[in-house]
Amino acid sequence: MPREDIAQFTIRSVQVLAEDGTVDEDLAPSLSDDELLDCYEAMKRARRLDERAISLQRRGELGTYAPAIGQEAAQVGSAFAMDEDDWIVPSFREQSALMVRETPPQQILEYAMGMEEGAEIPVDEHALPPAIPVGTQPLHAAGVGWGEAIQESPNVALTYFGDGATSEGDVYEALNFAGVYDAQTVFLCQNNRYAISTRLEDQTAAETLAQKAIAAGIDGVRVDGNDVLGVYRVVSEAIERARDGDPTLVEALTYRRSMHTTSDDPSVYREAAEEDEWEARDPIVRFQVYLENRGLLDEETKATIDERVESEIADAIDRVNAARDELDPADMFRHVYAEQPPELERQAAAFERKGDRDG
Amino acid sequence: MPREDIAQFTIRSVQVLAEDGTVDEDLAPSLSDDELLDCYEAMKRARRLDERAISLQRRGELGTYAPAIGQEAAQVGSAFAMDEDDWIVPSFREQSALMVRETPPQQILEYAMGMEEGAEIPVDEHALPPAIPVGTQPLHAAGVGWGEAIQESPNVALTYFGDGATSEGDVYEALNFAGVYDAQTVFLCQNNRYAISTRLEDQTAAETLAQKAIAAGIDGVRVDGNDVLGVYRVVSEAIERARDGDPTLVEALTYRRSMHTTSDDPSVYREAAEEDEWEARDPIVRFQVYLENRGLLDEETKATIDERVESEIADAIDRVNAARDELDPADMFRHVYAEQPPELERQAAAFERKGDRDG
Amino acid sequence: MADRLRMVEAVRETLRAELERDDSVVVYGEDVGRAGGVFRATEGLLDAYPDRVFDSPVAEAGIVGVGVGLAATGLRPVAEIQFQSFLYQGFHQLAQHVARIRSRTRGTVTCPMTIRTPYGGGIHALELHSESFEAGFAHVPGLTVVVPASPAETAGLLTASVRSPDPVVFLEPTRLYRSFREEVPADHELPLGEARIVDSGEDLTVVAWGSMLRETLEATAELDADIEVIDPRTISPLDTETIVESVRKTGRCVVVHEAPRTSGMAGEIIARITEDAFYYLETPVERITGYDVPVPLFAREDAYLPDADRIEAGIRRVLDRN
Amino acid sequence: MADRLRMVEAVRETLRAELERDDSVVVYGEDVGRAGGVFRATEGLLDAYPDRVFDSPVAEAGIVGVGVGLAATGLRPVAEIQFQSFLYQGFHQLAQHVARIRSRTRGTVTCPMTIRTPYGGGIHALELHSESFEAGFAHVPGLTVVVPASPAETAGLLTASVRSPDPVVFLEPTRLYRSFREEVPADHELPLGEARIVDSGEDLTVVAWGSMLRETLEATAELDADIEVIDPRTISPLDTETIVESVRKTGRCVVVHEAPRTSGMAGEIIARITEDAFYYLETPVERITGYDVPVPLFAREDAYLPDADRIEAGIRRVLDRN
Ligand SMILES: Cc1ncc(C[n+]2csc(CCOP(=O)(O)OP(=O)(O)O)c2C)c(N)n1
Ligand SMILES: Cc1ncc(C[n+]2csc(CCOP(=O)(O)OP(=O)(O)O)c2C)c(N)n1
Ligand SMILES: [Mg+2]
Ligand SMILES: [Mg+2]
Repeated sequence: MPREDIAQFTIRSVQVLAEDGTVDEDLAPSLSDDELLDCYEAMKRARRLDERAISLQRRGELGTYAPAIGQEAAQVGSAFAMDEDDWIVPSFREQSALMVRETPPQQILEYAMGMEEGAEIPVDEHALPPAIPVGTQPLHAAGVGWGEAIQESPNVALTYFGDGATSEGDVYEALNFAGVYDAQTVFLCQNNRYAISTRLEDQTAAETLAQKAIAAGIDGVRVDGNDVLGVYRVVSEAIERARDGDPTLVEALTYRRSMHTTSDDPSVYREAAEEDEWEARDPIVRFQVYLENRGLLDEETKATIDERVESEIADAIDRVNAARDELDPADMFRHVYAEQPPELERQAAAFERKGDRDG
Repeated sequence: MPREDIAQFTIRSVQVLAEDGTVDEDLAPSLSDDELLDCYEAMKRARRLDERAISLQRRGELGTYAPAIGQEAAQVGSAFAMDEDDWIVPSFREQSALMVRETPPQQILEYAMGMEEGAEIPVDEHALPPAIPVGTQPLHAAGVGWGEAIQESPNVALTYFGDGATSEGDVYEALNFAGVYDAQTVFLCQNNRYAISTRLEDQTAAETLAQKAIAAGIDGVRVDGNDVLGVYRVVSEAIERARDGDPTLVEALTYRRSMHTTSDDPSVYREAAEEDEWEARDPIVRFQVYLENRGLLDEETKATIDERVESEIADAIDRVNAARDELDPADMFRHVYAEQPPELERQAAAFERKGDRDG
Repeated sequence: MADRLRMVEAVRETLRAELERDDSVVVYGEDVGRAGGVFRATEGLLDAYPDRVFDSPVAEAGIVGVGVGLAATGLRPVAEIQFQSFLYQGFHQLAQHVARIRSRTRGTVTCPMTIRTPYGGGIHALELHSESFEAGFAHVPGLTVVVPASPAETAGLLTASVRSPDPVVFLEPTRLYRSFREEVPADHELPLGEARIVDSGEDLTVVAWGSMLRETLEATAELDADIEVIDPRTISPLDTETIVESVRKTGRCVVVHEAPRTSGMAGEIIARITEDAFYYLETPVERITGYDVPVPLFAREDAYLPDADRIEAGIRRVLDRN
Repeated sequence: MADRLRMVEAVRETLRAELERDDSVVVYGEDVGRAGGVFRATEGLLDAYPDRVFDSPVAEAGIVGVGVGLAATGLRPVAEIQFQSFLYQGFHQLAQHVARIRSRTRGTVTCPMTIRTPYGGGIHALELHSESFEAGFAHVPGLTVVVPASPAETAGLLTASVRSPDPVVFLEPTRLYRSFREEVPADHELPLGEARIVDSGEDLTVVAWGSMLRETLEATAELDADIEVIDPRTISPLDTETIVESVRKTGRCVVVHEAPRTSGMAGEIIARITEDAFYYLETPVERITGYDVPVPLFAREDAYLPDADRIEAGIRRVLDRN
């Protein structure tokens, strides 16, 4: 042998809907007009919820909130690619995807108001709650995808995480477990170029994040994350492969246009010029041009959608405010164990009596 | 773009000394005759220490011991490639490499007899003690290599770990940190095909372990780990690159010919036929044939080396037995903090008084 | 079952029975499959249940983390961590997810996972193969922490753990794995959260678990006093009542553990006794524990571990004080 | 310095001073560089010391683990973990290596590393941003665990931590980061391992640290009793003597912490008081603590955290008992 090339790998990137709103017809997914409009509406809803949430937070009515403005194509496109029984395993920025999966905006706001109610999973809904620790949930998704494989179910798990998360050992372990166990899992990395203030070049020397799949011996692919049709297509393909036990890491290249969370000020670490550049590449604008060009979206339809979204969110805000007022703090004792152990019972009683005897 | 290949990677494998003892002259490292013989002697010494250690353990004179029989080329070849001030960051199976770095066999036996004395690092010796938890020490090596870079020193760190270790998130984090910080580190993975009983295909879906480097954006290369000249060459090159801040993951493909540790019985999980196959590929035999063919090794030289090795080890055993008899158990209190805190002082005093008052 | 088994065999037969009883049980961990575990605690299970027993990659965060997902799909994960110290590699998954997914989701997602792991010292193993961190695990709300002390107890408590709707950290004292045999009834399930009164007595209470229970019994056998020995079995949630009642009766207490002294479980037990039995105490509670040093390598390990002598001396001191 | 600083500013100015004083100090962690830290605790340091301040990848095991290597080369790593709960991701590196490399090598390799991390609740942060696990860290021999309670204390203790030959886990109560200003002397170094008597008194001893100290002082201000308030400052190794002497004098004691009750540091402190001051106690020591539940999301967080009212009520109970 002396010197021999023994393995070769290629990372491919996909774009279906170009920045100018034109589409590659060969690659365009076959979505009906209604589906395309649903997709558009979901992106608008997500954007609007984020905007409202930011202003509620500014008025002190909400806690820390992580908007996904600019990432709607990556989230909505991928969530649309899932079947109803597929699992969503989100991080803390996935409101756009969660709403496609029919998490009501009320729950998202509840969570942002610091209420566990916002992380309740309805019976039969295949979802896990948002994971706050970066990079932990891909392992859960590997477990779900493995569990479904063990049970010979067709369901797959789709998990979301960021560019920063790829530095966590857990994410690598998740990819590796998925590879070993033929887990029915799709790993969607939204590379929005920042982990809070940290730029990609301080995160890894890897030129793409998709190539992290190679370490685990699974497929890796990049897609333009601001191209909702491209994301839909690539994730759909990945989901189909996952149903057969072949996991994929999809890197969706996008940009977080607003702050990391409402506690963050991006002007500290990035230039306005960069933000402007990405404003021009906004995923909603691009998709809108495409829909307009196809004659699917006129001013009236747009207005109807905007109004519907606006009133849904307004309703949600009313409902969550009401829910907050009825919050029972003693609830914190109720779900620690299936059955309350005596010591915890004692503590709960002490809490109710207040001051009689401490916890 | 629609679909575009954006990144390409190749994993190369190197062999200098073929199984039949012939050498690729283009790739052969320029080692003097004395160096070649030193290398041979180091391999013999390592083999013999392992054999003696196993039989001492069988007689109850040693604790759990992890022999590296079959892996001498990987360890000795790489350790020979280091400069005196380079750092060795070993796991628990690196006695062959450690002895090249002049850890006396006595210390190795002390460690195997459960004495902390075996993990003492002499002043100015650039080494860390053996890491028992799998996959933890590559991070230390990344830190050493980064620290040397910060201080603009030419020293590099060479760390050893196994195929199983590559599944640990820590190893991936180490590669990634090294890539980001241009750490002066070489990561040497001895792929001996087993992590205790676990075969490579249950460890990862990756076809090579060298490709795990791609995830971190650093170089990855495979070498025949039973070819001491190949290992020397590949690791030398990696070390030179590391001096310039380019870390490398080297996968040395080898085979653990004996048990995982003296607590392990490999016949439970692998076939004798497989072991026989690898006996034929033994790294010492191959190197011996080469040296004989080059006229460097005759029966007399072999006998001299064997005798020297034998008596060194016998001496070491005598010394360690003496050291064991003088062991002060109260020593366990002395090195927990630089200065003993009062509570620990009290516990140490209680220990000495025995029974007067407990810790 | 109903055989005379060693502890490690009780583990194995319990897992076998639970795999048989419940299709949703899956067993996985490093080397648990083809090799049957480094202590042979899972020997034969892969052959018997090839679709539900798995060798895992060497990745403890992974082993713990995938359990959350397996459980979400309706499976009942029973994972082995090869030695307790290596559960530290997955401590974040344990504390951030396994322990709290129930409370995070108001009971709508749960993680009925059992994590078995060899625990404690006394077998002259390698570095970091002899630790006991039960106090740290007990400080994480939502976890159940169990330490069995005999083969039958192991079967009973492990059965309950596998069946528990909550996550259990099941710490198996390696030193007891093969140390003695005991009759183990079939389909034996013991309640979690209930201490066992191993010996009844009036003069003094000793609280001890795992291999320290055996040392304690050796010590009390030497003593000419009427000693009550309590094995909490479940370290968390702790059965305060049994301990407190005993101390109210005896007025004297010694708590034993092999974990380092500072911030160990003895502190918690002493606090509970202080809260609920202070006025019954005739003399301060003593604790006999490991020292505040890393467990030394095995040549010095015996000096670290509390043994029957130290326990006996401690009991004598507490008995002699008035 | 010698300015009136907030706690977060005291952190920053201390780090600046240590970077200036000692070329071997390196500061790194997630977002500590260009952004100056999510709490701005490292603002301006990258500009001032561009070769010794680094943004890290999001990888806490890595952040802790590389510290062992940095230290081996003679550097003095000062790492930030963005929130205390995320130190769990690196707990194995902390317990298996950082804490014990000195004892493993009989003092020939050491790890003088400081790990700073925001700690505790009360700022209405996200899930897992409000935990306090000091008891778990204190259970690991070899670590020094510090919790400061004011800007000047922060400067003094952080200076000592950075200069310490041993690894320090430095837990910064986020709730106090910006809550008040205090005169901070220049080059202020306070001893580690020594408690501070914050208020002297004869009637009762309260032991409290971090933001619970402030709640305690609010509570004692309401009380018409002569209360001694002790801030241990160093949680481990704990200054037993100061606490025990105080309790011997007052005969009554309340221990306060916001961590969950079970297996928290109050247990350890009560055990030490039991050992060394039992016969001086007029009434059992009480503890006022967080409940044994995961810290809830912030809408319920105030119900979880001990506050001045609960502490005051607890002190009253202990004072009123006889
Ligand atoms: C384990 C862990 N470490 C650190 C943090 C603090 N933190 C929250 S978000 C974040 C950056 C995540 O970046 P990325 O993965 O790119 O996701 P993005 O925020 O861009 O969506 C960090 C460091 C955390 N939540 N969990
Ligand atoms: C963190 C951790 N997990 C598990 C173990 C138990 N263990 C010791 S060696 C080993 C296998 C290591 O395999 P590999 O990395 O291939 O190294 P090799 O033993 O083949 O040299 C395991 C699982 C350990 N020591 N540390
Ligand atoms: Mg990001
Ligand atoms: Mg191996």
